[in-house]
Amino acid sequence: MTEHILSLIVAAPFVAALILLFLPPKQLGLIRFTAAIGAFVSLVLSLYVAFLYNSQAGGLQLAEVYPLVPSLGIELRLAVDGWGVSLLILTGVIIFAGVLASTSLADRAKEFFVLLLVLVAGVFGVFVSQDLFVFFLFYEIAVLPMYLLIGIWGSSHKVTEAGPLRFVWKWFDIGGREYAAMKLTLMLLVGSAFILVGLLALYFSAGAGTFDMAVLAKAHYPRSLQLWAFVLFWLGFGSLAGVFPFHTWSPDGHASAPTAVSMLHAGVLMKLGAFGVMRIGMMMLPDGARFWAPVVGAVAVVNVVYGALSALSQKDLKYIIAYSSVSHMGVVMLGAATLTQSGWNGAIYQMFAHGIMTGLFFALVGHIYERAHSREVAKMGGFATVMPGVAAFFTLAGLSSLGLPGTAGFVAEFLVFAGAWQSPQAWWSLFGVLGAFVTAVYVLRVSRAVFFGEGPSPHFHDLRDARRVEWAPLWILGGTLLLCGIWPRLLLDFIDPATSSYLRLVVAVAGGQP
Amino acid sequence: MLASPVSLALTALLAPGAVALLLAVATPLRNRKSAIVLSVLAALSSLVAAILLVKGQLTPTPPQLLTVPWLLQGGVPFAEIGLRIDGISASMLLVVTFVASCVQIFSVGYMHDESPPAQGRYFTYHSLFLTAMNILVLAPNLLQLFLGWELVGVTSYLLIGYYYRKPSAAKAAVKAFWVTKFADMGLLIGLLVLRSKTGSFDWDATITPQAANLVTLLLFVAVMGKSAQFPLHIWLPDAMEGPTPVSALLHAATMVAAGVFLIVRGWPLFELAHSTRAFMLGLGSVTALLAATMALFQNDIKKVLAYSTCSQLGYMIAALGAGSLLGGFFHLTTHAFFKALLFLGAGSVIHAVHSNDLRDMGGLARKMPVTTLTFVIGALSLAGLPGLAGFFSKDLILEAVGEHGFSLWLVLLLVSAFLTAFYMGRLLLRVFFAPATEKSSHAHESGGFLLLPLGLLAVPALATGYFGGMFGQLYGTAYHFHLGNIGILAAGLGVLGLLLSYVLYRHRAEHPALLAPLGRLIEHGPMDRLYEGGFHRVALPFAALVGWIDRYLVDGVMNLTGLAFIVSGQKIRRIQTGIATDYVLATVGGVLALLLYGVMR
Amino acid sequence: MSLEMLQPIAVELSICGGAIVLLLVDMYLPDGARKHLASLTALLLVVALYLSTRFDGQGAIGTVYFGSAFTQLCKRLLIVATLGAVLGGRDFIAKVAPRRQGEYYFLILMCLTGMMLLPGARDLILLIVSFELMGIPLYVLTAFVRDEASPERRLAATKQAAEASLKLYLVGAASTTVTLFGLSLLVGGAGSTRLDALLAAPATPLHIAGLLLVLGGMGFKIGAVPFHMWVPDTYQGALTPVVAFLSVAPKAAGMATLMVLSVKAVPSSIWQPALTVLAVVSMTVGNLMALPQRNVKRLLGYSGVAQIGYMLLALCVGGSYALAMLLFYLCGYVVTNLGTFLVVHAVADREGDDSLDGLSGLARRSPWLGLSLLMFLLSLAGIPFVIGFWSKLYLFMAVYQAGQGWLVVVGAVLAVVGLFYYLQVARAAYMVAPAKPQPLQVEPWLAVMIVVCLLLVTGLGAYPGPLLEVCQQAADALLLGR
Amino acid sequence: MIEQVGFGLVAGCIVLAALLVARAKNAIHGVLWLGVVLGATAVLYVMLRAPFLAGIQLLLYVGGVMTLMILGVMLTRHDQHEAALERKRPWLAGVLSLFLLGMLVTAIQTSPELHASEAAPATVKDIGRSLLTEHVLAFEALSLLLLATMIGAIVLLRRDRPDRLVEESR
Amino acid sequence: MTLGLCLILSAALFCIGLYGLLTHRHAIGLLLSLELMANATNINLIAFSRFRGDSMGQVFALFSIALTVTEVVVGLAIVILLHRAYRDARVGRASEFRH
Repeated sequence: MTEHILSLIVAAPFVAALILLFLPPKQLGLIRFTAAIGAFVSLVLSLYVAFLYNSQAGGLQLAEVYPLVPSLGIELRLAVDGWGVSLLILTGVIIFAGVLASTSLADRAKEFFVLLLVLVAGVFGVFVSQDLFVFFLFYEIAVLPMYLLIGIWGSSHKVTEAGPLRFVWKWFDIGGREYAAMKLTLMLLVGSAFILVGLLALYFSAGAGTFDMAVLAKAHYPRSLQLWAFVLFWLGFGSLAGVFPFHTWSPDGHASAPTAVSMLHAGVLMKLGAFGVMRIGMMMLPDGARFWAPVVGAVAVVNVVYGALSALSQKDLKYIIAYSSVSHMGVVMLGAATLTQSGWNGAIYQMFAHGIMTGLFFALVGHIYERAHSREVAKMGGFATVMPGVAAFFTLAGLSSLGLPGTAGFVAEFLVFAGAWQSPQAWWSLFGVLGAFVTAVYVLRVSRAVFFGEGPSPHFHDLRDARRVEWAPLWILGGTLLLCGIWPRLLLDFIDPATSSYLRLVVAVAGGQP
Repeated sequence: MLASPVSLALTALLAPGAVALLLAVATPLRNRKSAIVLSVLAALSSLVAAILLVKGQLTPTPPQLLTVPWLLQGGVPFAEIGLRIDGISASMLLVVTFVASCVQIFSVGYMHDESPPAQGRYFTYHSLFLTAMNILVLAPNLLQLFLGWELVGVTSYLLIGYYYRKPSAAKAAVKAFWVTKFADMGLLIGLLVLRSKTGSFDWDATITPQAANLVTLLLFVAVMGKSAQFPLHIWLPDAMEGPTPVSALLHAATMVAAGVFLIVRGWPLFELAHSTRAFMLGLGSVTALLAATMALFQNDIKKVLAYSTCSQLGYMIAALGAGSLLGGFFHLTTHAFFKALLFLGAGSVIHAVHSNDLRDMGGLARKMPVTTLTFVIGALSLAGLPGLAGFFSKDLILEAVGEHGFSLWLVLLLVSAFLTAFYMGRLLLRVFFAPATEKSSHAHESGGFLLLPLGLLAVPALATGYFGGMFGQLYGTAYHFHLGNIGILAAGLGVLGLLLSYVLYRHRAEHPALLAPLGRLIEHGPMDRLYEGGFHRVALPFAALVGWIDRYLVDGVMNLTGLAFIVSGQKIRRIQTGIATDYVLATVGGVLALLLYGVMR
Repeated sequence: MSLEMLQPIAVELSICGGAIVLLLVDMYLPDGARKHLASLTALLLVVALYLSTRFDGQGAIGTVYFGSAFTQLCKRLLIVATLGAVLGGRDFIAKVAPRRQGEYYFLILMCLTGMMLLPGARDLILLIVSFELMGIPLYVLTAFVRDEASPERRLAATKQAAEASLKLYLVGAASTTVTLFGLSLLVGGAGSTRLDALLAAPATPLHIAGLLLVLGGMGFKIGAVPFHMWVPDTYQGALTPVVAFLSVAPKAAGMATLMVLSVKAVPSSIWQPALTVLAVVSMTVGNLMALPQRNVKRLLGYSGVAQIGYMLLALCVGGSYALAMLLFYLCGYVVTNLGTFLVVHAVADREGDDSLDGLSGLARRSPWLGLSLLMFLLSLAGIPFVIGFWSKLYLFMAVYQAGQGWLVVVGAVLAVVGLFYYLQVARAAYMVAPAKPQPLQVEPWLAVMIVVCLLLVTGLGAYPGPLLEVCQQAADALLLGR
Repeated sequence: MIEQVGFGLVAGCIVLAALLVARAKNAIHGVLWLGVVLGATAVLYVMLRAPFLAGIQLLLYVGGVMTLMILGVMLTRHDQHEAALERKRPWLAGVLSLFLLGMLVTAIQTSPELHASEAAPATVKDIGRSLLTEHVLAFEALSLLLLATMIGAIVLLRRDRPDRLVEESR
Repeated sequence: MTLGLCLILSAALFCIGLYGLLTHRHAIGLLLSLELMANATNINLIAFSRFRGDSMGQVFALFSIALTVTEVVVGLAIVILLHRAYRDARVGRASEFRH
């Protein structure tokens, strides 16, 4: 089992999905139980990978290779590095929490969990693939089920028709869940189209006849190719990472998506994008990365501040959280753009931290929405009286989001800002810090508006605190958030060696930073 | 010694930490009296550990360090956390744990009427606060200090918002967090600068004076927020929305003093940074005066004390700015005791009267003798009456400021000293000696849980001044008391202030006509209005604009792109007329185009 | 001419022989037993498929025919496509044209014979006759009128069929005439009807004009823009099983012929730029025009136009690798499109509604059908783990390798546009509440064929290697053989 | 000389009659003028030393196709006075046709001219041999095509249920 | 009489047929125009046969004639079907499917 652990971890959710496919759709309890078991197995396996991985030795471990399309040199080449380990754990935690948070879902539950688990299989696949092509394959698998997940189980909301481009409103059902699903899918797949072209560019330019990422990373690409191909990867993967201005799918998508999907999408999927930019774009194309880093960083800074300000202006609870994701993914991209050890450590750490944090957020918002049947912040107030537990976890997530020490968010942001300060563009970190402050403003504002004040208006008669199994995701996510905030080396011990070896590929002068 | 300093420090840190964690996780424990017992026990054990630590530090020992790598960078530690035990941390720990213990005991009585879960929450927050404060105090470097700094900020937020149903409390909590968080940006950036200049987060690394100026200036921005210096003081009066013991602990004795403690800890840096210190001196003096002025016009007993806290913090900052480490820190210590005492006394009064308003009080001296006695001790100590703790520390500060000759700042501070006595006199008169009102007539002396801490705190408020030598030893600076001209002047001003207040407010509540316009101005709250205006008129509209741009322009362009495809599809499909001959025409057209291409090539 | 010489066309012979037997059997069958004709046809096709493995099909017949791995692949593909259409439409045809089943299957087999001769034809006369043998039955098949009980409905059915076939016929006949005219110029210039003679002939203006006229005619066969105009209308009007057949087999045959011509008869410099333009225009126009469609068959028609554009992309690149990828794409397209149309057939013809609304709630009414449709749509859009992904990917690889990176960008972006309308169909099936709640019944053979397509689409999607090898061999055979 | 004049006459006849076909308002007239074109073409074949083809032309076209066409016209008579359903585009059609003609003539002019071969004209025997040897496959396919055409035409026009004629539904 | 002249004649015939194809509304007229165009093909083939002095052109012409005939037969059948449906053989009537 140990030598096949990685294929096992990819296969586990997939197998669970297959089993689900053959269950009778009426047996909700059985379906939920099976899905939860599948997710739990994934979580356990991801932790087991972390256990097996020797963080002292670093590098790629637990490798498996199976030929897939020999004529093109495509292999199912699985191995995991320190980055992968942390992100596997993230995925495991989020999916388990996500499935537990969806236990109240009853409509077409079987299909829901099947799609969810397929998606997770894709995510796992991305994090363990060492074959560029298979990486892309899994990437696509992770992106696509989203269309149905949002389109079928999502929710719609009203959007005011305004702005100079309001004539567009006639054509789209803006605010509708199907609109959101379609927009998300199309924007992400335009990104994939870019990625595909970049991928082919690498494959043919390297001329090694293989998609093995280690080989491709060692190949020398002409500078001109590096420059344009990097842009392809940046924008391609970046569209999933919510890079400005290709982030606009994110608010609509996350706001419309059902709870578990928002958790998974904002929590894990957006990370695939940033992971791709770093793992493929930057590592394969160091010249391109160095050339474009100032632009990438500047755009990331825009993301951070712009996303936070946009969040401040929102009136819909889910939109606020969604925009916060845009802002926080900006931090990830900022870390990546620094091309420094702590910047990259921070980027990966922020992926983890933001994943957990936003997962917690969406789980809570989902609970609130389910009980309040509204997402309008202005109508809420005093919810803490009836749902103190939710309020507490919301505060925790909010604190992590604004980078409070003791939560994972701080470690991540601190590393990123430190990295930015070491990079040639030190001013980035000023804006990063400013973004964190604006985050504090909107997070506390919304938490005050929702939870503080005299008890909720009688309009909300259905409110109650979390119950029984509903607590589980909150505790898991909240606990992880604190644990990784208090003792960051739980993850950093994995991340740091990987970063060192990867950074050496990108920055010619090793140890060029203090 | 029974225990090593490290294990003592760990005990001080982990006892409340473990309790906080336990109470946070175990709801059943939290919702019962067990929360109170655990929390108080933890605070007491911290206190014991702190006492033992201080005892150990009285004999000169090198600082004890215990650090572990916390963040990594390329396999080497990037940041460390741990413990640093020296005189400064030990004495601060003592102050913190002592006041915290007193306040927690006081709270047992004060919060008695709250529901058990609410009490559990309250004591959980307290344990959390104590943990955070201990993290801060025992920090071996500025990074960990920052960690604790932020954590106490959060507990402050939580505790101010303890009565979250009250909109004003909720607002105050958020406001406090925003203002301090805004200031903390300076600290965070300062840390980054420090790290890039020295390669570590330690405060005693070698650094150029220029860099030191930059770093300390950034750090001082955070201090301004946390220690409520003008113009970032606005959150502190609002923070009085929290339960009174909280005000005593966080917003008077310990947390707000963390700013001063930061400067004390970072003294090696600040010592080099002359520009920063000059700024500190000025700002501290100005704050001291302004806050004292404002305190005069408050009708809320807690707000008077809050402004007084601001003012006294200004003293400490000014002292440090003037270069007197001992003055700043000593005043911090004495202030912690007497201000906590004052707040708890105020709490006792409020508990009895069920009102914060001075106008509802009066004549309590006879009804609440113990409270009155202790409160008067605190007030006089604050007013700088010779012989009491406040007198010694304040004298130290004024001496330090006056050391370089007569300056504007010295005048400001002296005026503040006068005003301090003046408003404290007013307070005492209104609360205890004025004629009883309807509300205060039913008041009666508080119970043992409330009085015991008052008594405990009254002792150091009285006597700390005589232990200056001990503190000097702990900080590594010599302390010799000598009464200079300035000290006499200050004492005289204090007495004068008390007398004047007696004259002015003995028989009436209103301010004299001369002061009335100033009072109206202060009631108006010009600073608050400025900030709120800035937030509501500038920041929010700007955010709304950004949000609008995102939704309707950026996203609009994305939608427009999609629309362009659909519309072009709609347009192109018109060529499919449905008439077969048109199809033939298209085919022929295609062939002709191909032929035309053939001719062209 | 000995019998061994006929070995390369043994499969064709068996099929046309079988067709004639079928016609004879039909004469003596009672009305009620006619639906077994479909089974007979299917049996015949299976036998032919078996024969294609027994005979290696390699070798030449004089100068006019050359069998190779390439023709083998094409033939098998065509047989499979036909088999799917025949079995999938079996019950429907038996219902709507009970007394014309004999002719129906005969014509399909004739069409198949013509198509199967095409990839091996190395002589223009054989080529054009085979084209007509393919085309004439299609005109008739699209004109099949449903039997309807009420006169009004029968009239409506007649109108539909007449319009569908008229449009196919007029454009087709015009194209054939143009092709013939072009061929006359070519033949005159080269002095021979052999393909290799065309390649060797001097490139006089007349010769070039002839080649381009032929390209125009070929454009009709595959339905490339602007020769595609018949496609949506005919798809919409004709019976769905016929469309299922029409949308895959003739296009595959046409594409195979185009490959043969471009490799064996035309200097690449003449067609290549024109093909590039045709490819881009087809992709763009096909995808864009499909966007606003509400009728599924029509939508799929435009989608087919776009798919052809992708294939032309590979054709204009040329070379062994690109041709192999083109063949792979073709295989994927045939299986996927057939499956799609069969699902549409199963739903639309049962409900009498071939608009998107007819599909609404399909996933609830029949989860398996919904899943199949989804998979086919994803395959058409080029999404991983279904064959269409590999198709597009390989094709793009080939195009990229030939240095046409910009074509890949255009193609990939347009593929996303394509995804928009494919997802519209998926949306109807998955997100819209069903108009009728009751489960959908599917005839057994139709279900079997859909499942076969589904298995092929997903199976080859999961493990495309072997098919890729076969395609590569076929492409090499085409390039290296005669 | 005579050859030239003959060609000129025949060519003029063909073009003129073809124009009348193309511009015919009445389908019957069109068919008849088409007959003239086909007949004149047969004459041209003879002049081009292809008498066999001329015969075939007369048999198949004039004999077969013309008859079919007339039949078709008879079967599809309709009210002549109905309003036009679609735009005619004589100008566009003319321009396109002339454009095509221009391109073709340019191509013809710029291609190398072939001089009349003095070889003996192909005989029926040559044609027959070619049909049955080299092109036998195509020939067989053609026979299948004719069969399919026949079956197709029948199945298209056969009425399965004579009792329910379309006409009756009106 | 040269090959060029014959080809030009055939080109002219083809273009006239094309003109007819584009202008006729009646289905029969379209078929007639197609016949003209097909005839142009045959003239080409026979002319080439004459000037090249081989039989190949004639053989092709034979096939071409046969193909044309089959097309016409099926075409007429479709036209009659059209007429049955619409009582009108003008192709513009059948325009239910569009856009």
